[in-house]
Amino acid sequence: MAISIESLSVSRGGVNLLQGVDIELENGQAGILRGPNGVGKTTLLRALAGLQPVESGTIKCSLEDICYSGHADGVKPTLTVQENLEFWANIFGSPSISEVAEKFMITDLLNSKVGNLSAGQKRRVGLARLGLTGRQIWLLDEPTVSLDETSVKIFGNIIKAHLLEDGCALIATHIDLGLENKAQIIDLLKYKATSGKLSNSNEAFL
Amino acid sequence: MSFWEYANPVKFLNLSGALLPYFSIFAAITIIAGISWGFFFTPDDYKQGATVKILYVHVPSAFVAINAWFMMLVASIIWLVRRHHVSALAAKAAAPIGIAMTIIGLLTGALWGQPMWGTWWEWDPKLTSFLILFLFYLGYIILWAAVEDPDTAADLTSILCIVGSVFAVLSRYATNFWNQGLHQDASLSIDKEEHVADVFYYPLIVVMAGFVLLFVALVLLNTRSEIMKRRAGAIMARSRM
Amino acid sequence: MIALIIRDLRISVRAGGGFGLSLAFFFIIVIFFPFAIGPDLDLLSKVAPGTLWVGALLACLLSLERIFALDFEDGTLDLLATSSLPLESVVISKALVHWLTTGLPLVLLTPFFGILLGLQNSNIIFLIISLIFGTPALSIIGTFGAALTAGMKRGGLLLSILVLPLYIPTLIFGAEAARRGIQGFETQNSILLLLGVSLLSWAILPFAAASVLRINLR
Amino acid sequence: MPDLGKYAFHVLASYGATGLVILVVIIWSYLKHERARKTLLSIEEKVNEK
Repeated sequence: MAISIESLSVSRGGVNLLQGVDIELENGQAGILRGPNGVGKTTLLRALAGLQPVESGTIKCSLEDICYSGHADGVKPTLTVQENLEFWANIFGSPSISEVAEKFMITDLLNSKVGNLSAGQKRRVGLARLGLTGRQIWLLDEPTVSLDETSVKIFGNIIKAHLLEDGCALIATHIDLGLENKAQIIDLLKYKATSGKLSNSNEAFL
Repeated sequence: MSFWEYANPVKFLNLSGALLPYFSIFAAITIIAGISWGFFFTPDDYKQGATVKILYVHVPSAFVAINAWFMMLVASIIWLVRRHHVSALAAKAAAPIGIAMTIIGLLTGALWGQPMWGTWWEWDPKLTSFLILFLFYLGYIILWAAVEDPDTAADLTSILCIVGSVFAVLSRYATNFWNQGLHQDASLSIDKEEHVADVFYYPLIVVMAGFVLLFVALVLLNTRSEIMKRRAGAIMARSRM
Repeated sequence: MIALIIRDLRISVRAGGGFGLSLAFFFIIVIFFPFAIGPDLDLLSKVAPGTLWVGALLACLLSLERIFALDFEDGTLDLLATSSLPLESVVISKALVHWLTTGLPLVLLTPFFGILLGLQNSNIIFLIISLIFGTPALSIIGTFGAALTAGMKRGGLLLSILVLPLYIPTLIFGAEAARRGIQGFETQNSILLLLGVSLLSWAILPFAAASVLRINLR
Repeated sequence: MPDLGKYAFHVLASYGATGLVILVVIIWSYLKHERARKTLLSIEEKVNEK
């Protein structure tokens, strides 16, 4: 089991958003988080990444296998693509940039400054970091924002390849990435916390 | 029954509501008694004349100013370790009182210094460290006000309080080193009460006890306000959903 | 960790990186003092250690906000926090880069500024020594302050109010060491105490700053 | 009233300043407490009505 979440409850802004979340993902499987804005997709992903404390429940998956990618890309506009990727490669101790650049179709961008790239190209550079980490479990928060149709398709293929290599991904997205039977759709609406439930910290005052 | 039971905000509200009148009354009685004793029934100092009477407001306020910070430090650590909301809010509640006592200490220090040293302000290590203490209180209070989420604010201010304590102690030694007590005068010294003659000492102790009671009463009052604000916020958040 | 240091150094020397800004600020402060006090070199040389120390401190303060603000905005801090690099190391790297881009150049330029304020060559050495030992403390304390205010809008002024009281021991011991040296007294005690403050700051503040960052990230 | 001699101003000003600051803190705390109490009561009432 790559990820196993049991009756997890998370809060944001003093209000309980999700409760009783049960998610199980095998290696080679992807989970697609669905649900309207504000249901708690980002909060859930951040909690899994260990950036945010959970209220209750258990998460079984090692933090060392997790690679989180949020709304922001974490790339520096004044550095070149190569320099940005080199930095993340060094942090995660993985050597080969060129291979990853090939996969994410940014080889010909390597020497340009990130500040001169379009939003979509920038996003691709940000996502290329995923390949550099060499980690098993990808937690992706709206990865396809500002990607065009072809880029989405490419990205879908990258995720497929990752799943074939026994990787695992939990993705918050509204777009069909073409993962077909490998994807497990998780509708977060059914875990929406009952109305009137506050965070533990607020409940203490009632 | 454990002491920590009163870390529950609602229980604390009930308990503090019952205790507050007693603390307030005892504080008032003790302070009035001590001040009257000191002001009317003690002789003038042979060296300092009538100014020695400033002792009865200067020393207790300075004592509370320092120990309020110490109480905040303890409360901050309890919050970080045990996550009791009352503890964090008590630390928040104590800060304005601490800064008020620091201001009193500085004002009375200047008023005492003028006739004794011939100047309103002297960069004496003790007065200087009170000025520094004032800055630490200021930073702490402003940080509380600047952070929106109450738990985040409590966490950040608690860590600032701990780090600040280390640097406040360092500053204390630094000021000592920097201006090696040109005006060390035993009766001016806060931590050397034993040098104060008994006739001044006993009323002083009474006033100090009164100031401590006053501090406790005010902390209880302010903590109650903070808890009620949080409770109101929680109820609002619940009804809005 | 080295990768982070190299990247930050690179960013700081690129266009818009802010390298040199605090140096320029330091320079302006130093030449403004004679304008305010008068051109009497004797008087200036008396206030020179204090002026240079306060100038260095303010120049340091000016560049603190940048330490975490940019990385916080573009998500780099989130990604670093979920990487295998502990946040404590991130803090140490950031403080080191801040010192390399602010503290060290200040120290190197001090001889020049000392001459402007009428210090004798033999006296400038005391200033340099005190700044070498003192500026690392300014950087790590400032990094802690920057971590406290990371993610806050309009955090700049708040940062100054939080950090300046923490700078007091460093300033007192540092300026004291320089002043004593110039007046020909023994400086050993104040230098050792200054070094002590620096070491203590570097020993405890990375942990405090990292936990504060974690709180601000959630 | 004891004779304070030439120090009358300093002594009385000290007591006055202390009293003033403490009074301000007490009044401020009390008003804050009353405000918090009233807001809480009105909110509790509103919620109970629903």
